[in-house]
Amino acid sequence: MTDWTSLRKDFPILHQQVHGKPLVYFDNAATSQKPRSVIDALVHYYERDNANVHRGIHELSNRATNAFEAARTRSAKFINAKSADEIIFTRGTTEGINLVAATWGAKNLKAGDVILLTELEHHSNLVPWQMLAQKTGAKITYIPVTGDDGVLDLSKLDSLLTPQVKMFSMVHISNSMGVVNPVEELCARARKLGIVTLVDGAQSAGHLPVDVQAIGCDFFAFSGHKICGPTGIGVLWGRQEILETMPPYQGGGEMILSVGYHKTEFKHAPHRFEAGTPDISGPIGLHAAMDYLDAIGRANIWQHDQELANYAAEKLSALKNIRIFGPKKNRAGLVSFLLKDVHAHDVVTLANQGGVALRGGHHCTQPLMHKLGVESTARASFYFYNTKAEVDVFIEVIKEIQKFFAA
Amino acid sequence: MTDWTSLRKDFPILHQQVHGKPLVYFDNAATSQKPRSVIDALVHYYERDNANVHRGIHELSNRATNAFEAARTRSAKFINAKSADEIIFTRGTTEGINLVAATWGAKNLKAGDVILLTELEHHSNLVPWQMLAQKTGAKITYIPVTGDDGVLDLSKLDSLLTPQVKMFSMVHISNSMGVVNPVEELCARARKLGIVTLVDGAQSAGHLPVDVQAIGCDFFAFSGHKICGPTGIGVLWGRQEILETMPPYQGGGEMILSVGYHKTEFKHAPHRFEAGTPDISGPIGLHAAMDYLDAIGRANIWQHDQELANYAAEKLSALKNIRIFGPKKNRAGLVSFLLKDVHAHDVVTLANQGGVALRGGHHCTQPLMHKLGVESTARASFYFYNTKAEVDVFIEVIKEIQKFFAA
Amino acid sequence: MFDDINDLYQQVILDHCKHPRNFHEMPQCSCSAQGFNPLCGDNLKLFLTLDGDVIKDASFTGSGCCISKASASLLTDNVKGKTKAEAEKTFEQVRDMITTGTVNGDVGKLAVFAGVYKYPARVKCAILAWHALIGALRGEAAPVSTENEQT
Amino acid sequence: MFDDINDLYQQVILDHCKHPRNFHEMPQCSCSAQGFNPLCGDNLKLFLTLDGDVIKDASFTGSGCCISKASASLLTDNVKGKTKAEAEKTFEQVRDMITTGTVNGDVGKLAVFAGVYKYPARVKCAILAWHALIGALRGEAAPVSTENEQT
Ligand SMILES: Cc1ncc(COP(=O)(O)O)c(C=O)c1O
Ligand SMILES: Cc1ncc(COP(=O)(O)O)c(C=O)c1O
Ligand code: FES
Ligand code: FES
Repeated sequence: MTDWTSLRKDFPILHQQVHGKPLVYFDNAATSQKPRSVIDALVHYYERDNANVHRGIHELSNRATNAFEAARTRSAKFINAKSADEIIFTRGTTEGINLVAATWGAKNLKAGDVILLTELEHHSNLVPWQMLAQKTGAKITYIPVTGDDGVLDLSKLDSLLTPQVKMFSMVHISNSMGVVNPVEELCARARKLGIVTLVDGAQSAGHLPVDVQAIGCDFFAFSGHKICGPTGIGVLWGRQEILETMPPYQGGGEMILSVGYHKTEFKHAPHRFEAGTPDISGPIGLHAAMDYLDAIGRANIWQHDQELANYAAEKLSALKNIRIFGPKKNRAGLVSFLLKDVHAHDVVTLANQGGVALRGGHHCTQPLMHKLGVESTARASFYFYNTKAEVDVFIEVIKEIQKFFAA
Repeated sequence: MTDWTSLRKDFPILHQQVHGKPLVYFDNAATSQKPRSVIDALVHYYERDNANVHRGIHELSNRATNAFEAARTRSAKFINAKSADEIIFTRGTTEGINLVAATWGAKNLKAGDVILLTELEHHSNLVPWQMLAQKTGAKITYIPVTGDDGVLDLSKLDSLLTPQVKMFSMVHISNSMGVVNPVEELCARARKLGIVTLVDGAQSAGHLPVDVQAIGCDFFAFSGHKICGPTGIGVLWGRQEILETMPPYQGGGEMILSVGYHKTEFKHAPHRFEAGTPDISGPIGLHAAMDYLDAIGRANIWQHDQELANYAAEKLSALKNIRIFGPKKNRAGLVSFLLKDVHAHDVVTLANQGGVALRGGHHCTQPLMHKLGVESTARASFYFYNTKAEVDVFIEVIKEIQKFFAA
Repeated sequence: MFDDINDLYQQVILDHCKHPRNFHEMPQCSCSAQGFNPLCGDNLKLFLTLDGDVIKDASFTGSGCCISKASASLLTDNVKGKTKAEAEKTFEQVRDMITTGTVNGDVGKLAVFAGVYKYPARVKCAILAWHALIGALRGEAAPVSTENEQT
Repeated sequence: MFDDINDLYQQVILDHCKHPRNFHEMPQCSCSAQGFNPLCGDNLKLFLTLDGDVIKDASFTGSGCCISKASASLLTDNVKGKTKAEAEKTFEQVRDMITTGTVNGDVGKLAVFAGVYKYPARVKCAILAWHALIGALRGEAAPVSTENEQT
């Protein structure tokens, strides 16, 4: 049995007070906190091994290169990629999706083609495709959600999977609804029609076991900062056969085989897609984060996440004048909600006064909010270092907020 | 008087041995080392303030946002930008130049237009333009270098500044030759003809005082990791009037005003150009680095850099069978050289055995190498924490290498 | 439970947010403008009826939080009877107060917003209606956004 | 001064790099291939004269470091008289040795490269000529690059 409470000792940031109350950090879908081992990995790198990678021959450069490439191998293992050559380091999920849109997309999409998305998508899985559609004349279609539960209406899928669809990009776990999409099934349906698939794993990668080969997608993108890693680093995984057909993204050092004033040859994946000096401490910190998560076990983490979310959803449902979003079954580790006549941002400001860090707003899913007829929601999102006792504090705080605005 | 030797105490990494010899780190043009204050800033952020920025209302998010935006203001001051809104955070110099090529370039360049570069350019200031030229049909022309001294032949400038030139992008300090280009003069010449200018400040920003308004360029790009900051963060400065005309780069969260399923509006600069969760600890570490550098004073640092480089060049010149690159006057803080009949990589491998970290290769200036008739050079590059005593060790090591291969 | 929250949610603010004054459309207005807060996605529309240079009537509609609603409500009360120039001056006082906490001159009831500067994420809320006011007075067609408000 | 450097620059290697054997073009060769090391930009060309399945003669040209030159020099000596299959087998032995330090079977003089694995940045140098050999034997037209060599 995992001793969840004792894991909290590994997170220095959790042990502080906000407005005189113990911090209850429930904004994990926005970003996660970092264990000591990740912070130490960064410090160790900068205190012992820092150097530029790849082209160096001296000792520090060897160490930095080894650590950097070991992080690539570790990332491949983290999502069960076939080879480390399929791992491209990015700034985060957003850059990963942009990279695919700008390289694979620009090469393969033309006027009349269709990009299929879902109504659940985060702006990061909407805007790059909108920009690509604008450039190429491709069209975007959406799988609709059924309502406040945020579940996709898959009865529409047959009619949406037309021969014009070239790319099907979908979120794995919705950051505003907590819905888990059946990505294996969706990718299998797409694959039968030769449609390329991308899974936005921003909310899933660090929360449940991920096997990209089992999912059967072509691309999978996630962010380090949401899975206990440093800010500014993420991973784009792509199937090797597809990566090899893609033109480069950014140009510069490290991604070339040879450069002339008028002719240049590019490296293969993954280096073709990593121009310039990369973030080096980022992957090294991410490596430590992946080790940390897998020592706990992501299946374990997923169970804990879900328990907290179900518990919170249940307690909230017992309150009056509240609207709760998200699925009845298989809820991921977060709950979005709205108090009647109290704006989400007022909820968050007051919760903060009670030491509880929530997020309010459209959660970068503005079109979904509009579809559900709201501007914003308040959201509590959990991770393995959160506890039931914290959920109890949160519920008390919400009750107080209701009182405050009712009075 | 600055006590340069005592500054070394601030750099934990410098106090180690390599192959039983004290580390002499002369690979500063590739990347710099980090003072304790920068490492501490990262640790402090992750231990106390880590949260996602901009959309958060809770305490940690406020602190993170404040620290992140304070770094933007600090960066503006570092290069004397008019406003913090002109500061775009990037992964580094390479991404900054790619951003300009992909946004300003894609919008403004067409077949027949000319991009003017110099033969000194780093791959990061070559390849993005080559890719843009390929896409748009624009042409690239080069200001030639005169020879091993790496100085530009400005007598050719008049004939190169044709009405077709739309962009003139130039390196401030050459990373392989140590030449300082007269960027004020070059930008003034370009401005008279309405040509947009970009200065690659990767090697200059942390080594001498930089004032983008005095330089008179339109864009200025640099990397944090080369100026005592963390890896993975850099700055692109752009003149506000130009930034306002540019289409977005990557799409996603944070860079939008409002998103619909079919219509989206973008923010103004700088946020328009920063999609997704940014690297947050990066700018915070960079802020500490800028404070550290300016406490020493960049004019001071420049003088120290030059003294070491001149001293090293002079000592090397006294050796036989050596070819030295770079200018006779006003050499920046580095020396490239070649020993007769000894490959640069053999020099670097042996130097490493003597504790001295050099770089060998084309230094991402492959076309320049070919022009000079070499494949590679060995390079010693200095920073303020290096000492004359270290140069003496380096010279001894080079002599031993000559002996080793002569025997 | 919420110890020091009263410098933000003062009684007057709570009152105006629960019972906003002048909360209606104004079909025959002289001018109107929309304010948009990209941080939350909230929209607010401000209507003015002018008599020459003088604001005779003001009202607003739209969605928003307690702070933005109370701010719009108090604004509409405040500017009635003011000249355009006086209203612009009040805008500047209010903006300085909301962003720095310092009140220059007498702002009357609007002083209840002096605590907002301690809540940087809420500064845009308090200023939203005022941006819409300026947009209306200056006849700006596009929605005015708080995007570049320094917080 | 360079204490443990001799496991890399063994006497045999220094000798072959200073006096490379078979260092010339071979205009009437049966096949040839170019090897390219993107890490340093060095190029090396390998020439083979075959008699049926047997390598009768081998030579090389090009620029490179001490390690790559010595490796090419020793390679050309080594493969003379071998069948194609034998040469391929030697390639595999050499690659394993250079990347891991473990020598499987007898590689003769080539054993001097057993220390290279300790210098990851130089593995590509030692293997460059061998990649060119394989390129020539398999009739590859494009230059063979060490880009994806695991180091
Ligand atoms: C002159 C010059 N330009 C551009 C770059 C690219 O910088 P980065 O790799 O940090 O993007 C470098 C770094 O090597 C450089 O020296
Ligand atoms: C579902 C989803 N997709 C994409 C993203 C974007 O990730 P990042 O901002 O790290 O690029 C997020 C993060 O908020 C997310 O929750
Ligand atoms: S939260 Fe939208 S205006 Fe206050
Ligand atoms: S350094 Fe080029 S082959 Fe060894």
